[in-house]
Amino acid sequence: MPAMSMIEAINSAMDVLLTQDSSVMVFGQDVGYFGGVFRATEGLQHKHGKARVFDAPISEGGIVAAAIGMGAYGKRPVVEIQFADYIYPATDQLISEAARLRYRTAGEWWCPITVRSPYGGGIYGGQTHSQSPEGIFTHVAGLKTVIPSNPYDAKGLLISAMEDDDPVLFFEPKRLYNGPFDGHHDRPVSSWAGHPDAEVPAGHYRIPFGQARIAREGSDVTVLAYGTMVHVALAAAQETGIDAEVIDLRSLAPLDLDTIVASVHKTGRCMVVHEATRTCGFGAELAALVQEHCFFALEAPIERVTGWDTPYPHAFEWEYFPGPRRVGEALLRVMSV
Amino acid sequence: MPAMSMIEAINSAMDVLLTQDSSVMVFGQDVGYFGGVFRATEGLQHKHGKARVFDAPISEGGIVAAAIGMGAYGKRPVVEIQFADYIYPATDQLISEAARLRYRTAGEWWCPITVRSPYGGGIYGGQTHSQSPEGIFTHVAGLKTVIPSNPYDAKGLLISAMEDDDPVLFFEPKRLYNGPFDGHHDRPVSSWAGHPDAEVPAGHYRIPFGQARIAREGSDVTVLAYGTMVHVALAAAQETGIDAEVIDLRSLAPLDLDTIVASVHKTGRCMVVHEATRTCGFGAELAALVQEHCFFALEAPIERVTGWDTPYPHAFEWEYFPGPRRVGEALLRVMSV
Amino acid sequence: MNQAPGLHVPEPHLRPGDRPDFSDLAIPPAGIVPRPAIDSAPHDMRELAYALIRVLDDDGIAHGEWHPHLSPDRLIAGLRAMMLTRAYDSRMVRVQRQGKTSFYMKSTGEEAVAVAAAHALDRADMCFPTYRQQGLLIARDWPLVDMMNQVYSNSHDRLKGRQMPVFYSSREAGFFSISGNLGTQYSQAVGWAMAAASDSDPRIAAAWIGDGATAEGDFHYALTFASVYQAPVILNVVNNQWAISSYTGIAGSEQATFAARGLGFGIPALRVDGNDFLAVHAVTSWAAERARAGLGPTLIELFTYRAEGHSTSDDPSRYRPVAEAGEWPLGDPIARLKSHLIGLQAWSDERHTALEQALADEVRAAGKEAESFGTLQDSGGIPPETMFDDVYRDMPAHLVDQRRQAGL
Amino acid sequence: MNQAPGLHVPEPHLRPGDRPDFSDLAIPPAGIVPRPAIDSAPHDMRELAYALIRVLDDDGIAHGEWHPHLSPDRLIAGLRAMMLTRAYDSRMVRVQRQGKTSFYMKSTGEEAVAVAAAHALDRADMCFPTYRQQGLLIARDWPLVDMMNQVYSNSHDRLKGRQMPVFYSSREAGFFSISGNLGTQYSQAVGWAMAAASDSDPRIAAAWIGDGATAEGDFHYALTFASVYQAPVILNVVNNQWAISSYTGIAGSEQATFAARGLGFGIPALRVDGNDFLAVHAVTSWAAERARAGLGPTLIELFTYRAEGHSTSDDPSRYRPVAEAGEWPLGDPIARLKSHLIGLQAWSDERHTALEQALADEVRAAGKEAESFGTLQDSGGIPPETMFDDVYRDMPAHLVDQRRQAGL
Ligand SMILES: Cc1ncc(C[n+]2csc(CCOP(=O)(O)OP(=O)(O)O)c2C)c(N)n1
Ligand SMILES: Cc1ncc(C[n+]2csc(CCOP(=O)(O)OP(=O)(O)O)c2C)c(N)n1
Ligand SMILES: [Mg+2]
Ligand SMILES: [Mg+2]
Repeated sequence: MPAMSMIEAINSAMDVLLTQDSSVMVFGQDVGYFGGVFRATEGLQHKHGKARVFDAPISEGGIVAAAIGMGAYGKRPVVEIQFADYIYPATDQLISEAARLRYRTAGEWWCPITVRSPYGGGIYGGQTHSQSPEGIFTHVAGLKTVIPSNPYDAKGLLISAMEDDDPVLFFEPKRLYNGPFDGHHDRPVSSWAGHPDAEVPAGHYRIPFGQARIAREGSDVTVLAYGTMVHVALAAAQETGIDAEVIDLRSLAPLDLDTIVASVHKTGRCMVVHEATRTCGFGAELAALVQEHCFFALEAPIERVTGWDTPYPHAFEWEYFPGPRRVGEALLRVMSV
Repeated sequence: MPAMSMIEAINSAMDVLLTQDSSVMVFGQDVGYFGGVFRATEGLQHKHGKARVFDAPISEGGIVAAAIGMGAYGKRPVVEIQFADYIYPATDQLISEAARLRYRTAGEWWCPITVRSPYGGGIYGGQTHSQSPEGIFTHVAGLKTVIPSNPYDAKGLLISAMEDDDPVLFFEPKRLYNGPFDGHHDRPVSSWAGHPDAEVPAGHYRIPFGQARIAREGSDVTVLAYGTMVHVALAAAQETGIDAEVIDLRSLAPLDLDTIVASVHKTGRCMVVHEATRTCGFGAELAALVQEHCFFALEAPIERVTGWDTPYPHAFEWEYFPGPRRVGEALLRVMSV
Repeated sequence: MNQAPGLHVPEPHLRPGDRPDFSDLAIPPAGIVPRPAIDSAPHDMRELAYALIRVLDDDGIAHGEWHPHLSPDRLIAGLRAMMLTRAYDSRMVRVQRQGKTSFYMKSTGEEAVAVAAAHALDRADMCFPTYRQQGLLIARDWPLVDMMNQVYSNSHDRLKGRQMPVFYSSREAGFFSISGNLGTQYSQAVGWAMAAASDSDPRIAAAWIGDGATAEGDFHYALTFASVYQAPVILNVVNNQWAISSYTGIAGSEQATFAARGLGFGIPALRVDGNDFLAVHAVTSWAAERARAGLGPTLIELFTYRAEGHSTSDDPSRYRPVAEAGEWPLGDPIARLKSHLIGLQAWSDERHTALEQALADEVRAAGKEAESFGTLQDSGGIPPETMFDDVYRDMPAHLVDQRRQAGL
Repeated sequence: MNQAPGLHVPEPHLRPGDRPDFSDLAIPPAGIVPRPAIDSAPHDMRELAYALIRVLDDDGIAHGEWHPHLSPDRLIAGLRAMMLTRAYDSRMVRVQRQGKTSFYMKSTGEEAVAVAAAHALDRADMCFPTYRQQGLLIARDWPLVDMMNQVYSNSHDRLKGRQMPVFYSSREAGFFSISGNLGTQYSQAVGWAMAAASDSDPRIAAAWIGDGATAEGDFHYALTFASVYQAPVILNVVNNQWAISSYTGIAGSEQATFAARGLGFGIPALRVDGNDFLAVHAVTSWAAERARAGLGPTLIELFTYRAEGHSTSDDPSRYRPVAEAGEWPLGDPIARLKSHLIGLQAWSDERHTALEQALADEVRAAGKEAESFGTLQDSGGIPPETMFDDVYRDMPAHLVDQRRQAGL
């Protein structure tokens, strides 16, 4: 099996479906000839032609609108929003249209679109190239939200997204594109080469939504994470020596509540980690659900370790980023109750 | 003191500030000559002139953008988004601009705008005239979100919003405009006349943000609510005979956490009620905070009684609306633990 | 240095109490605007964006190059669909007033906009309308009962009571689901057309938007994408001169026509008398031919007048002279086509009255049938548990759970 | 019936490996475009949206009605500001390559766009620029050290390290905070201008947007609001023919000019040689006069060429011929103004070289000073606890709490 970086795995998912399914169309800013600012679509236009893989105007609203129209026609469009921070001009088309089309027509029309977008910090992108807006969209009935943490999952989940008949937001942790990253920004960068989750089949496979992955089994405390934070949580568990069970949610909507509840019932403690701002982030929903479903099993309050409730500041991204130190301290706090 | 409906109180707040502060400008769709589809700006153009109170194009993004520019100039613009369901085209200007302008310039520029918008269901408005999108915006650092539940608060909070130097989303429970409403949609409508909270001073007064109101003192369980749901919660308490402490949050951001925590410490139980869809709604944040701060005081899981995770269906709005029956049942459930 | 003279806020000339007066409206004679070949260079057709294409004159006589020379049968079919639309509208407003549903929106005075377009398009072409193009469904012979079921949210409503009245959807009739959010369909239509083009599908898309809603971003996205990818789409702007209470000046009409918006994108743009069935038919055919020939998009501004309130929630007497509608100089599309047909000796007052009666009966019968399936107030016909369906293709666990919590 | 011939996707003529070739670009001679009176009717000026206003010919000689007849001193001041902008840019790219900051964006080849505009506007007029109009600050004599402090996010950065490099802000210099979100400033500028108009303030607003970003909704909002309220604003479109890797055809330039976008709103629109200091100065003055006289907005398309990469993160050799920039037929704005001044005998090669040297020294000295306040990598100068400030005017309780949790 070839070792792939996450960006290669994402590229491969699109390549496989462009090859298999003539209804797949891929477009977005700079995705055509150039292959995307992060190279996610590199080579795809050359291979599949410019009527199927092409550049789009700088108009996120128009891109999503066009995708919805293509979906109504019978296509399976996959669009790229260059940075998740730039998804907001498409909010109306996503929330009012993509999310509701099936419902408002009782299934007469639907919206089989995938919206890919790099999210998260760690590349000195400042407040407009670092955001994690997933919590805005997980509030919206009708949307699915998926966030992979490694190449293998990225490809399998992206294929599921593209084959899904409902609109899927596929947020890609940009800091993981070229290597796993545990939040130790001051250590040498590592690559995916040799990482077990970078063994990626060349062909078609799916990872279904709503099935979390237990990234690390443990008995002390359940840590709920996704994307980059899975790696941070693993590092924190190792560094603190706390036997944390780290759950990689993979899809936030639909959510694998069963796996979460079973784990918390086992450990009696829970912590949520995400990079997004805290207030009303997805961690709030996780905390609310866990206390609803595991109230009598909980021995300590559920902690949230998150980005602060500020924009992502350029010069202080490592103070902002919830790295292994902060996660580790929270683990110790949760265990100390 | 004159008795005012909520719509009159809102009108009065704008009237008072238009009179006192020449930098106030009011605009939005149909707000000028016509006085607004809900009559919130009735008479204001006639009184204050069409250069200060005027109609705007059907362009929510443009309206908010223009307001931000006017704010940068030194004005205090108050804009109306005709229904909260139509705020999405303005998302980028609200999230990327209004919310971040002060931060990104370290205070060199700021955004003293108020965005008024009717929200919530109960008028057979279907899925595009009934939404409660507050939970999307409370996730965004830099925005304030305020929701009044009665005429007195509406005026005092709106004046605070207009005088605030930060951007405020002021969501108005449209079902309360002309009378209190406890969710018994099959009973005769009542008007604000005679209601104690409809005694509204004619002149200037403020209600500060971040100060919740205890709408009903009680010792059994703390019910957190805002807007229309305050009245529903009060009805449910009365109908079930459960001695609930009903807290009217008034401002969601900033949030009066102290009052909430004190109440839950007293009652040992907590419930959250809102009309918005459940997942990642503001109730998730409230539940997360309460379990964080009151873990050892809690005797039962925190329940959320909310709109379902579907769009608001036209024909089933009363099945969707979390009315007094559902809130009452939840009260009984919470008390039975 | 001059001082800026205050903020300019457009204002209609007339307000309630004023005498209706359209004397400052320059209406060019019918028949004078040339009809270019469909493959003329866009820059040679710019003047059409400022013209007003009219075929029928005030006496109902057809003139000029745009005269579509339709057979009397086809004209009568058009007349019938417009009359049926009007009869349908007037019944539905009546039942709304009776409390049998929550809301309604008429298209009175604008029937030609939808009906003539439907007759000029192929049945398989895809329409992305607003709430005011019910005439498309009617012209495509979509059953009135089905439309009424939607308005009533009754047990036979295919949309299961999910949408407000008039927010129809019919895949079979090529009528895209109406959205409550203005403008969104416009840019979606372009995506549909791009997909069709990429399949070399001969079908084209047509979209409609109101003058007021052109201010939304989606209007701009649609023009941008249509121009960049030369999508086979007809972009119609229905300029009925009013949004809700705000007149078309607030949408930008003081400084330019809406058709002119196409010029900035090199999109050929036509401005047409929207109350002239023949003219609307002709321009739509021309635009459809262009699209099908791979010549790209066309923008059409349909100049008309919203003769009644915005919706049943609106009272136009609060913001404009009540009698204005009756004075609209471009008249009524039904009356104008009728007089044209009578001039052709293909129609008569008697046949007209008889048809009017027959259509009223048809609508009444349909209404009875629809009401037998329930109305909004007494529905109960739709199983309430269906409100949890169709959020996703497969119901996720949390919705199964919520349905259970709802006791449904 | 014809079949639609597949989806049209615009493509630049040339890709890496091809020989640069601008021979299909029709460049009209300098001086031929008439300069209308500022109060001419917009519909009489439509052709200006398709023209190309040029003052300087290829030999640096000024021609025609748009010749602004500026004194040699003012021209030299313009030349100096453009040269300083270039010197500044080149140093900042160098320090970025050295790892002293994260990112940089040059304006090479486009210096006239910002500098000539700044010189034509009043100092009190308010600018809403993009990241590529650093020339505005420099032309307004804003201290380079202050700009560098921002680029370095160092201890003297007035923005406290919150923004990516080049996202300057200066209230004092009338330079609005740069946003990373494309387009947003354009519609805000119109709001600012509306406010100014409502106060009968003689100040006007000017906004800039890139050709690529015109596809955003904000561009449309800006044109709509500017037209409806006749706001005193100059709306500049900097058509440097590239977004990041996508050329201007993807933004719609195959079918029309960007200036033509103004026509749909009745906004007078000028298309100008953006590398011609005199022409940019002249059109900006004309537009400013219009705005100040209460005649409303003007749209200006500045036709130029992005001579270098989009930013330090970009490598244009991946998508266009490397040598293209050198072949750009409208030349380099600095070289052109220099040769004009030499033609006037107000300048010489020697003075030019001396000035170049002096400016390089000035930039170097500023760089030293700025670096003495730290760079991104060694900063630490800004107290980290300040990252919790300015989210709101007054810090709310939850942020006080989070700051404490952060141990700051
Ligand atoms: C995004 C959005 N904003 C506002 C509204 C409220 N609204 C509904 S119809 C309407 C007026 C539309 O006017 P126009 O586009 O001219 O269409 P017409 O009703 O005249 O056919 C308004 C403001 C809405 N439905 N959606
Ligand atoms: C809303 C948004 N979408 C996408 C981007 C990413 N992006 C940054 S610059 C750029 C290209 C802009 O091109 P243009 O407007 O022509 O300006 P230029 O760089 O040529 O001056 C893109 C796509 C962004 N910053 N904001
Ligand atoms: Mg209209
Ligand atoms: Mg550009």
